Amino acid sequence: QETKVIGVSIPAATHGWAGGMNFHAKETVERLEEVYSDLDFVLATASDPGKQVNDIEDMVATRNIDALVVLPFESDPLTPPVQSVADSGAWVTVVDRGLSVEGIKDLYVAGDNSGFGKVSGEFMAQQMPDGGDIVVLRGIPTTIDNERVEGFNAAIEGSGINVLDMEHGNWNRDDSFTVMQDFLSKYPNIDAVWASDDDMAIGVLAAIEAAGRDDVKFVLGGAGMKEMIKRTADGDEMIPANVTYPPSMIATAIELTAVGLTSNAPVSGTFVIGSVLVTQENAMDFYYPDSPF
Amino acid sequence: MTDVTTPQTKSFRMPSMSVLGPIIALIVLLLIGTALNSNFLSAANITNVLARSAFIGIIAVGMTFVITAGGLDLSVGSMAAFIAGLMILVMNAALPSLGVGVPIILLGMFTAIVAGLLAGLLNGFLITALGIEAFIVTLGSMGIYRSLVTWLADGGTLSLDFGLRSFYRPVYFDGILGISWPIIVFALVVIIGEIIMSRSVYGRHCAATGSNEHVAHYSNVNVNRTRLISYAALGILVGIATIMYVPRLGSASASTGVLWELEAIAAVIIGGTVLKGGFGRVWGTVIGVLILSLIGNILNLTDFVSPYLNGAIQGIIIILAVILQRERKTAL
Amino acid sequence: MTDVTTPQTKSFRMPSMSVLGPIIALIVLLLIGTALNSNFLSAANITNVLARSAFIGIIAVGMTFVITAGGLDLSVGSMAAFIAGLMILVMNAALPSLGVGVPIILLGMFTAIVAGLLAGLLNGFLITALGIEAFIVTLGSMGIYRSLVTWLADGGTLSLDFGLRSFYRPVYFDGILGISWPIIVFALVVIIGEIIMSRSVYGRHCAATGSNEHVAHYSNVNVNRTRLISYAALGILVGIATIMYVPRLGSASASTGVLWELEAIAAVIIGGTVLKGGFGRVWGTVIGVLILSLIGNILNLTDFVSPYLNGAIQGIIIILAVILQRERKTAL
Amino acid sequence: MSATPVLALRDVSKSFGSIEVLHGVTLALEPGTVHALIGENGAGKSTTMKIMAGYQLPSKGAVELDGAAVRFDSLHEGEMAGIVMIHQEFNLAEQLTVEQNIFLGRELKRGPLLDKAEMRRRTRDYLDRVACNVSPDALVSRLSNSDKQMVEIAKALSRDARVLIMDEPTAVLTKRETDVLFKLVAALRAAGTAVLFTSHKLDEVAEISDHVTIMRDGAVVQSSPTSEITEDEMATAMVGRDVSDLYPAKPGVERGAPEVLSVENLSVPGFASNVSFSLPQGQILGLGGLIGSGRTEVMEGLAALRPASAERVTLFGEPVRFKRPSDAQQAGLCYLTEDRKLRGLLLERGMRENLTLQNLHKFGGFLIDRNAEETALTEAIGEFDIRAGSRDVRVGNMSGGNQQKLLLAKIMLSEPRILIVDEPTRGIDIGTKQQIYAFLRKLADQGHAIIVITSEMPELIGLADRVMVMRLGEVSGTLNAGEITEDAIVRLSMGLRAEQMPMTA
Ligand SMILES: Nc1ncnc2c1ncn2[C@@H]1O[C@H](COP(=O)(O)OP(=O)(O)OP(=O)(O)O)[C@@H](O)[C@H]1O
Ligand SMILES: Nc1ncnc2c1ncn2[C@@H]1O[C@H](COP(=O)(O)OP(=O)(O)OP(=O)(O)O)[C@@H](O)[C@H]1O
Ligand SMILES: [Mg+2]
Ligand SMILES: [Mg+2]
Repeated sequence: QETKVIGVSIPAATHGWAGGMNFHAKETVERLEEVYSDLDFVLATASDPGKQVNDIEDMVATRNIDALVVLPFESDPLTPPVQSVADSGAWVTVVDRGLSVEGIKDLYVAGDNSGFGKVSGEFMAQQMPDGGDIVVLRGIPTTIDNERVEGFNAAIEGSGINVLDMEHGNWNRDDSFTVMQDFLSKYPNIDAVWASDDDMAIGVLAAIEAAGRDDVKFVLGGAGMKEMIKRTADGDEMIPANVTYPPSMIATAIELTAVGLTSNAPVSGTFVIGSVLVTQENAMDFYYPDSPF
Repeated sequence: MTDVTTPQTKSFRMPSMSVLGPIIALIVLLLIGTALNSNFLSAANITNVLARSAFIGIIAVGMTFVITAGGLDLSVGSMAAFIAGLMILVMNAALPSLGVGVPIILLGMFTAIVAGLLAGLLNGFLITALGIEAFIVTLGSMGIYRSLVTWLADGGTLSLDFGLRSFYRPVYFDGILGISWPIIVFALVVIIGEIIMSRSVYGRHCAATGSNEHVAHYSNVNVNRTRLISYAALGILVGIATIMYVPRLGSASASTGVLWELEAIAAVIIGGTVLKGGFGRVWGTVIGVLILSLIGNILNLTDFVSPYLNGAIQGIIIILAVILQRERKTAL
Repeated sequence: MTDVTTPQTKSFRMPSMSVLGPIIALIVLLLIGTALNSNFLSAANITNVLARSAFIGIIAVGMTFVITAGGLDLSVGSMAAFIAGLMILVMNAALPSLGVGVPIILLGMFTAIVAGLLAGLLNGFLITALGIEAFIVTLGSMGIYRSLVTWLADGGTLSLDFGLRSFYRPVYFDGILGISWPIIVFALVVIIGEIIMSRSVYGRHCAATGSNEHVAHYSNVNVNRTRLISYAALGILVGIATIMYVPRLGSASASTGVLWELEAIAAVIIGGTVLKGGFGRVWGTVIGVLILSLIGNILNLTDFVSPYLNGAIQGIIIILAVILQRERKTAL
Repeated sequence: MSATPVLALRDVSKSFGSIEVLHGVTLALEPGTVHALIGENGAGKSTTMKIMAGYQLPSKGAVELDGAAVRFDSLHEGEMAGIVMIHQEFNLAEQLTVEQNIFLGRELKRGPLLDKAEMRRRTRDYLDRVACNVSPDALVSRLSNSDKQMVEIAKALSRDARVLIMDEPTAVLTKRETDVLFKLVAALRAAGTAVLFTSHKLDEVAEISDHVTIMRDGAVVQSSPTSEITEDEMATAMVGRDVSDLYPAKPGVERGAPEVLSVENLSVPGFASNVSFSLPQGQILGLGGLIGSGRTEVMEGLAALRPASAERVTLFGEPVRFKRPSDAQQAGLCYLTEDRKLRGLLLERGMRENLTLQNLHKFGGFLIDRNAEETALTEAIGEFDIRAGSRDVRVGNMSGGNQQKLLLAKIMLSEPRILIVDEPTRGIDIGTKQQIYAFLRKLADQGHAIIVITSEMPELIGLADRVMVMRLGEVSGTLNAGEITEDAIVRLSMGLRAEQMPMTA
């Protein structure tokens, strides 16, 4: 029986969420290689879209991949190369970010970035029925970040919530710490913070704690980092909730692709992994102590 | 006293390690690749590696001149991103009036080259006319171009109109006689660069300027102009690289061209050009670029190493490639 | 015979622009900050800015010596990330046996300093004993350390045990007499560095080595040892910076310390140290670090510019700060 | 001649690669004597000295210290043994101060820190001993060549040497500074130090040395007490022919020769102001003055090598304005720098690239014709008698004098009609000097005009048709054919105007 090759191309672990996603990809690949004797995996991580295109080209040219699981660094630049993989007859699974052209992918395991923003915004509005002043930390300037912020803005529209300031914390703890310190210097009263990511939330919390400010009622992160989920579950008032954006969606995609290649079970279509609000009540359902993220 | 008035008969001498080193490193990498994967030497893979080397390669040829003339340019990566963004904006904007066709492509190419030239001239002007350290000027302009492209793209991605992209795509993927355009352009740039560097007046002036600018000045070499031209040429080459880059990915964003500057400089130095200036060789730079591309390619051929460690392998090979070309350490 | 060479009576001279330049740039920034935001000069904000400058600052002091001695180190950012990761791993591993307390903190500090020393020695060894270009060696080790920390963290984040973190936290946030530890340590490093640079034999040897290594060699200066020590000292300082860094957020990941190397080098050059070596000043480096920190701080405190353009503003200010200190361009 | 030599070479040979440059040199230095080593450019004097001081190891033969063979594996060992050398090329770190250079490698400390006050005080002492009044805190890069040389000498003094080796110490010194140096040397001799020095100024050799060793082509050809040999004999032994007519005859420019260059009120900010002079065809104009009087700067300003302004400059009757040095070159005016190491030659490069650097346009508009370059090099080697071990030697490895010849060849390639040469014979042996003087005169006879900046009094007197003297950035006077005497030149350079001195500026 012929060995089939699945190529997995993902962005490198340059921030917390991507790190978690890298972990899950690696772990799933290792596990599936044991399970399926007739499957071979190629895992490549890329630090920029150009490098990711290189990786995909290499997979096609030298590894004869039968399927490609790709989490595009950015949608637009990755569309043509993934399209040519599809044209060559290989199976294509796209994860998280959709491609710019319809009809390329066989399977789409979708994250929902504007949903992520929307859920976050709705939670904010609900937590502050009388409105209030908040600051927002944004991620690395990308389409993902834009979609999240748009979703968020739409959700808080008319709620009386006033966004004092937005600045990029680049999904980075150190950057968000610095930005939050400066926000605290700048604004004598901040009611809440939308940190939009758990890595950034950690930096924000450290800055607030260091400044000894008690005007900030809570910080909303996102993506479901295990430490943050734990604190929500423990009833930490500063972290009343979280919004999921599970990095393990890559595992779903790889696993489904493996199933698709090795069995007759139908796996094509779109599989939306929605962003869910996590509060103290349901937090333990989202707590994976063994995950690195 | 030996008589030196008559040219000595050119006897055959072993090329020095500084010449052989990069070549040996490249051959070793090729052997490793071939051993690891039977498809490594396939036309498709070779084409891929060469074509993708073209961007950095074209830039690195320009960087060779800048470094030889005693300069440095850290801004090329973000300059490329900025030019790509600008080119896309211009082409998208002209689409309604020009329509899909050759003119709009030419407009895009023109934009890229002019933008590159201007960006290079700006760097060169600040460095030569105002006399500021090249490291600082280009670190500054690196931040500026990176910001500008983020701003142009509104934090997201600037994408070429899809119809336009299909029309423009052949510029990256097609070619003549089965050799794709980026490879052809890269080869041309290299050949012209090598000739200029080793046989032209300008190449000599670059080396003299980088070797000792006072001597160059007293030899009536226009030091500032030599430097300025090197930056301007690098800018134009960044523009040309971008012309090849845009049809490949059809978009530009804040993450386009990140770290290209370090890669280009590394390629130049691996190739044997002296970082402090005064000596450069374009063919060496090509080998440096190929070595760097091959490392990435070979790492994708195997599953031996954790992808987390790719960077470490790259680092080690870069250092080894340079150790190879070290002459026996001369006593001070 | 009358003495006709113009006698140089020591009269009071205005300090040159190369001395005044960075100071003026700093003062201008302080004025701008004060004008834009009333909280700018508050104790809290000043403390924030100084404390966060401390990491880069401590590293930049070491970088001043390396650059003065004619070297360069691109690996400091990833070295810091790697050391932070290692320190966290060691402390977490020792927790069951040592428990939360001073010994485990000391163990962590010891780990950081030894790791820094070894990393610095490795860079220095490759550069001096093997005679490889510093740019290449440290570009290589930059990739290596960055990979290693990603690998240690399994792609994610290494976090200090929570209990331990609370215990260690005061090392960043507390201090004596209202001055936090990072600021105190930074100040100490600066004072010692300035004394070594300007008043010690070693400082002179660094300058001589960077100015002309042959002359230094002929004058019985051990050029290689001088360079090696500068890299080792930089490694130790990276270790010290990491000791201050870890208690702040208690974590390390692949994104820790990214671009610190460029920031440190920029600070050194803004401060007036000569990139090609031969002349360095530690106090200038401090001003350079403060300028860089203040730019970020001021941009965060104001809303004038799109955050996308922060990088552009930074770039422009860096260039301006260096233009300021330019002497009237001397004829070649 | 009975004491044991403190330092000696016994049958020393030295090869660089396959080329042997010293062949069995034997030389002994005795305490309390001054030993002169003379020879043509490239004869191997510097190499001999470097081997004695431990800067280089001999390929064959032995270095003997106090009669016992030694092997200095590092410079430090040589210096520990009390041997100090001043190099032909400056050995100072340009970015450091005078004091930092003098104490480099042997800094004084008080506790763990530098004792700057004491070092500065001693530096001033040393500088006083060599009558050099630069500040200890001055950056070396800002010093004139002669000051640098005095700093080198002060640095050597600070080392308390048993053996002091000086490679052409006087090449960049003025008469006055040379006198100071010789007083010092006399004092050292009296104190028992062995001194070895080289010079191409044979009068100096005769004046100060006790013993002369003459080298030719890497071997010692004669060694005898100075009292037993005349200057002429020295020259003949060195060069292998008679060099008594050092200076060519001055033909005297006929009145009414067309004026080729006239300069009115040329000012170089910071260095010189209102310099005016004119130059007829076929004349050699000598430019005298003390070091630091701004001669170099005026001529560099004229050649547009540094910012300068002039009311009017006419060249061959045409008013000109040079924006760049290449404009001047195109118009036929070329300047040869006095500083061959920092401004003249690319030391890392070979002879060919250096030779043609200034005139690459003559070897092809865009691409360079290498064969034409090689031919030009062959011609230059022949014409200027450039002697280097091999044709593709690194210029930095050539002997000082041969570098200077290469520099001359380089400038002559531009075929200047007006040639300004700044200290053209610095470090050149007497035989070659004669050739260079003849060459300059031949150029003048062909109708070129030449300006020679020189600090060598005999050269001014012997070579120039007319002498202009500068002082503190201004022209202090001009001497016509009959008036050129040492006394008149000295008076003008010191600013003492004798009443009857005609002023024809
Ligand atoms: N490092 C070196 N490599 C190759 N050749 C060398 C080196 N050093 C000296 N030479 C050669 O040795 C010969 C003797 O040189 P040296 O400098 O000793 O001459 P010199 O007598 O001092 O001449 P000058 O009067 O011009 O200073 C020259 O031909 C020179 O080119
Ligand atoms: N780059 C420089 N920066 C500052 N001062 C300088 C510089 N170059 C030269 N000088 C100073 O300018 C003065 C004049 O220079 P220089 O000695 O070249 O004059 P000169 O009359 O041509 O003498 P000579 O040609 O005999 O050396 C000197 O005192 C020197 O110290
Ligand atoms: Mg010599
Ligand atoms: Mg002069």
